Amino acid sequence: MLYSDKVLDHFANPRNVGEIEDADGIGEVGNAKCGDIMKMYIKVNGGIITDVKFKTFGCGAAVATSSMATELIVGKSIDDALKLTNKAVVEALDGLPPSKIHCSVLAEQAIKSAISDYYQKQGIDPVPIVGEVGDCDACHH
Amino acid sequence: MLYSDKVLDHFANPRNVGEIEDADGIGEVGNAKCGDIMKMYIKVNGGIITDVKFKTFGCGAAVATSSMATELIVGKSIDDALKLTNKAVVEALDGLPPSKIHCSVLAEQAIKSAISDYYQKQGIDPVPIVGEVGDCDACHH
Amino acid sequence: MDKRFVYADNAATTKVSDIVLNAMLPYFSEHYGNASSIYEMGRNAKRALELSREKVAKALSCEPNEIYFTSCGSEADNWAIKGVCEKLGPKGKKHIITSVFEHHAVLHTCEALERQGFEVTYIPVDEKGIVKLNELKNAIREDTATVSIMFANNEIGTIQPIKEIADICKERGVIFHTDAVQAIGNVEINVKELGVDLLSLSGHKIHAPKGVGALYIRKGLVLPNFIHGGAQERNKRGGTENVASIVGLGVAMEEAVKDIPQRVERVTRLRNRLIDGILQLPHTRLNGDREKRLCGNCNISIEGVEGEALLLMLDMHGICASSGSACTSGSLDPSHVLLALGLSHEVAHGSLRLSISDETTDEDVDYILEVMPKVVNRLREMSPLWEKIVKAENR
Amino acid sequence: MDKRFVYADNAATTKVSDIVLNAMLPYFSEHYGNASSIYEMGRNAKRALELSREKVAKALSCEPNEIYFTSCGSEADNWAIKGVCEKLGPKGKKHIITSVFEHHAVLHTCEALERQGFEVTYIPVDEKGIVKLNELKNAIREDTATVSIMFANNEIGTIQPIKEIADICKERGVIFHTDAVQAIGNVEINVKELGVDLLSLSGHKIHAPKGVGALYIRKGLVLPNFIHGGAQERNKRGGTENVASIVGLGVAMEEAVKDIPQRVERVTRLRNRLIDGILQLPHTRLNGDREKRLCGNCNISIEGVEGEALLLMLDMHGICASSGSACTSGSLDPSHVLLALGLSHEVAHGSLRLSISDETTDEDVDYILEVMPKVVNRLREMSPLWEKIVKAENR
Ligand SMILES: Cc1ncc(COP(=O)(O)O)c(C=O)c1O
Ligand SMILES: Cc1ncc(COP(=O)(O)O)c(C=O)c1O
Repeated sequence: MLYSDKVLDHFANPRNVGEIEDADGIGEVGNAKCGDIMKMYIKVNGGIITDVKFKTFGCGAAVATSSMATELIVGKSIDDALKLTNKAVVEALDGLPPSKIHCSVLAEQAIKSAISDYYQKQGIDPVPIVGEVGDCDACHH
Repeated sequence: MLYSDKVLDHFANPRNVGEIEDADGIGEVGNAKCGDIMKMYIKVNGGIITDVKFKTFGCGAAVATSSMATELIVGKSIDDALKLTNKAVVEALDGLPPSKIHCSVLAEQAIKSAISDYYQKQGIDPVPIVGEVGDCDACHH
Repeated sequence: MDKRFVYADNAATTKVSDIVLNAMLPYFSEHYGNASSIYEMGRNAKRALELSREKVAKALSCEPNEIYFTSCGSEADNWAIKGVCEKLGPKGKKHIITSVFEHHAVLHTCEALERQGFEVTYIPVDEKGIVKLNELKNAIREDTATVSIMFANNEIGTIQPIKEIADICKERGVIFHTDAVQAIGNVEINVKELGVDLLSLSGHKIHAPKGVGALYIRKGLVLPNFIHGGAQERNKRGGTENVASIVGLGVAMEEAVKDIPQRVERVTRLRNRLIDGILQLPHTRLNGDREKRLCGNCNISIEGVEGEALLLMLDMHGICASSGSACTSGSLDPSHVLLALGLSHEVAHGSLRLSISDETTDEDVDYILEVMPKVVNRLREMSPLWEKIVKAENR
Repeated sequence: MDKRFVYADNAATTKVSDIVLNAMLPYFSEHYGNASSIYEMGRNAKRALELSREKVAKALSCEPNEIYFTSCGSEADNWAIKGVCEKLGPKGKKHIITSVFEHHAVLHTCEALERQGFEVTYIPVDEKGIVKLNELKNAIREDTATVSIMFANNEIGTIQPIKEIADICKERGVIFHTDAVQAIGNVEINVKELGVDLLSLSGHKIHAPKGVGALYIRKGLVLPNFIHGGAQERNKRGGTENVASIVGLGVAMEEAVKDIPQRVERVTRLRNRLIDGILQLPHTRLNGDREKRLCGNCNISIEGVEGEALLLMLDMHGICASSGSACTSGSLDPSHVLLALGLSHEVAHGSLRLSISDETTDEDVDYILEVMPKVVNRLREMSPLWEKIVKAENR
């Protein structure tokens, strides 16, 4: 199981770790049984994600994908953030071992979950926009 | 499959190889299928084996047991020669690998066969004295 | 804090020791003869092989012709269990007993046999990681072909009551196999006194190279072959003999059983420092019985932290450790061993195995104990699970 | 005549070459990490392993994920044949085709399967030692699970028409396994062009160490596991990876397929000198086709002489040779390969295999040709069988 240097770097120096006290949206996906939990906080201003923070309980790939995902969406519009696929996260990390692809799915879902929460807090039904945010589809527990 | 130094010595420098032109008894045992043929020539004088020679087609153990057997009976009485067991030959050689024990049986039989032949030439029925000389009992071909 | 290199994963594999490597080296390019060949170079190889067999036999207090060399511990496990089943299955004995926390070489072999119509009972272990003897007794049936219980567990290091198990098996006329891969060199093993029928071992856990092992088969017990082929290993295991590695295994076994009490005492002291030091961290627990345990094994669950992330971070500090067994890395599932102890999935996901050896020093332990709190705290700070644990506590 | 040392038993095993040994050495005591471990030392071992897989794959013109490392050629043979039978047997395919002169790793595996209810057809070979294709064609049935025919024979060195056999098998939808242990490095092998489904190889015949081999499993063909255990080899073969030996195998494969035409030409010339020289002796015959033959193989029957005695005497002159295969030494039976050619027992008992390699020199050949007549004459002088042959001739 070999991680790319990019993954190892994002694991060793994760970007945007932490919480946002007055977050506009908070998403949490995964569960401990599956071995990965990701919690994502976003700050939104005028449709733009101005700040992101995460906390992750999970393997090296989980931490690195969380970190990379936050980097990829900060400063972006919500619409662009919703378009972020797990594939893009994996590519940005120079790949992941096959058994770790599910972590990148989780990162994508964490963003969606945070955006859902943001819409909900705004009183907007997120489902037509974000869709159902599956919880840990990738692993079969 | 490890041979003792004694076996290797008797193989490299076999004693009493050859034929006796005017032998008093000649015995041949074994067959090519089994992989070993021993031919033994004896000279008898006053019930004493005064000379022995052998020819052997066979493995190292076959050559060494033939050689050792001739050494053990030369100068002995026929009765003593008949008492020579394959075990004694094996012991004199400091042992043989298990798969090679049958060679020593063949040497014992070669002596018996030569003595049988001697008695026959003397007009004496060898069977009551020597018994039936089985041909290559040891190997099951 | 200087970065050091500390190898604390000796249960996964060990360094080949100098004495072993030096014994092996001549057999690669000098005495490279085939041990089945008749010429001198072959005979010398054969002699080296048989000397090694004597050494292994001596280390187990059995006879050399009860030792069969294999390519690894896994092959020995496969051979033992499949062998007994192939022999006794046709006689109607189609039941196997093993424990829930065996190595995968045993578990997956049993599962393969299940697919072939055998029935397997998996005996549970108590919360300390010791096989429940009562359950074993109750599980034995008329049609039980074999019981396979490991000597010492590879993850939590717990040592099983092998003599008692062997006695139970003998009383009930059941063939008993034990996987002693982790126990060799840590426990005195006399197969005759213990009364085991089959015992597996592996070289690379005791400073011999990877890719060599042995199976002890009690005299009188005839198993069908597993790897069919040439007349090697007294017609029982085909394949040109791996002379160099077998020579290495012989030397390693000799070394491993030398001074066991002294080594165990020395390593236990270091190991206890390690355990006590790490247990200073809040929300940690030692897995497995503290006393009935391999001297080098420290297996601790650290709540709120995921195992792989912990290992990666330790690695960045030069510390080699593992979580669960090496063979299952790449698997997403938490250790079946820890689950067998009753741990929850999330706790099982956050456990750490440090396995030290006689080469480990006090300085190594100091260093691990220095690094651990930093690494754990760092991971906990970014862990949503830890957040919950702390919140629940402050409530 | 000075006593020299001439190793002429390369078909039994080879010396580990310097380049191979040097590649292996770091993995014993320096980079000794378990290749399944997550830390850097483990990742490096893993990388070395995968690089080796790429080398082996390249040498066979297949993809790395079609290569599975094993502990030897015999294990690869066992896995291939038992694997296919375990897979297809339950589907009613209970027939195996092999040849009469396979290596025992194949023959004894087939016999073991016979005991489990499989039927085996043993295809004969012609007097030149080439499998009879017509007999093969006729033997294939609806319920044939697999055909296993060796690439080149280990005793007489004859090279089989593998492409034709693969074509026949493909046409009839039968899985084709070939034991290429002796062929590697002597013949260009492109598994895709040949169309074989399974191919076994072994390290120690090509200057890698003993105790490592590989099985090529064509992509799309899923075999059940043979050694169950950890997740190694993409879950297909348990056992901690033998990194050092696998690294050695990779380098050896790379070397073996380099410059095959040149090597074959050079070795063939030496080998032909050997054959022609020995055939000068009366009552000798070359066994096996002279052209379709491994470049290093010289197998000659010498009437009136018993093989083992000949070998011992050659050994006393420093020449390492064999009669039949090394694996059956200790057996009293003459070579099944030579009997398959139609040789009588006594002639089969008196045959000699000299197998040279690229390290053999003209001086080595000179020396063998100098020693042979003396040794043969000496043994013939003491042979009652030779006496008979001479007498019959003079009659
Ligand atoms: C043709 C052939 N197949 C299989 C084998 C077995 O290989 P190994 O000794 O690596 O098991 C050998 C040599 O021993 C061989 O020559
Ligand atoms: C308890 C136990 N059994 C079996 C094995 C397998 O041994 P090997 O890797 O030599 O196949 C191991 C280690 O890998 C082990 O710890």
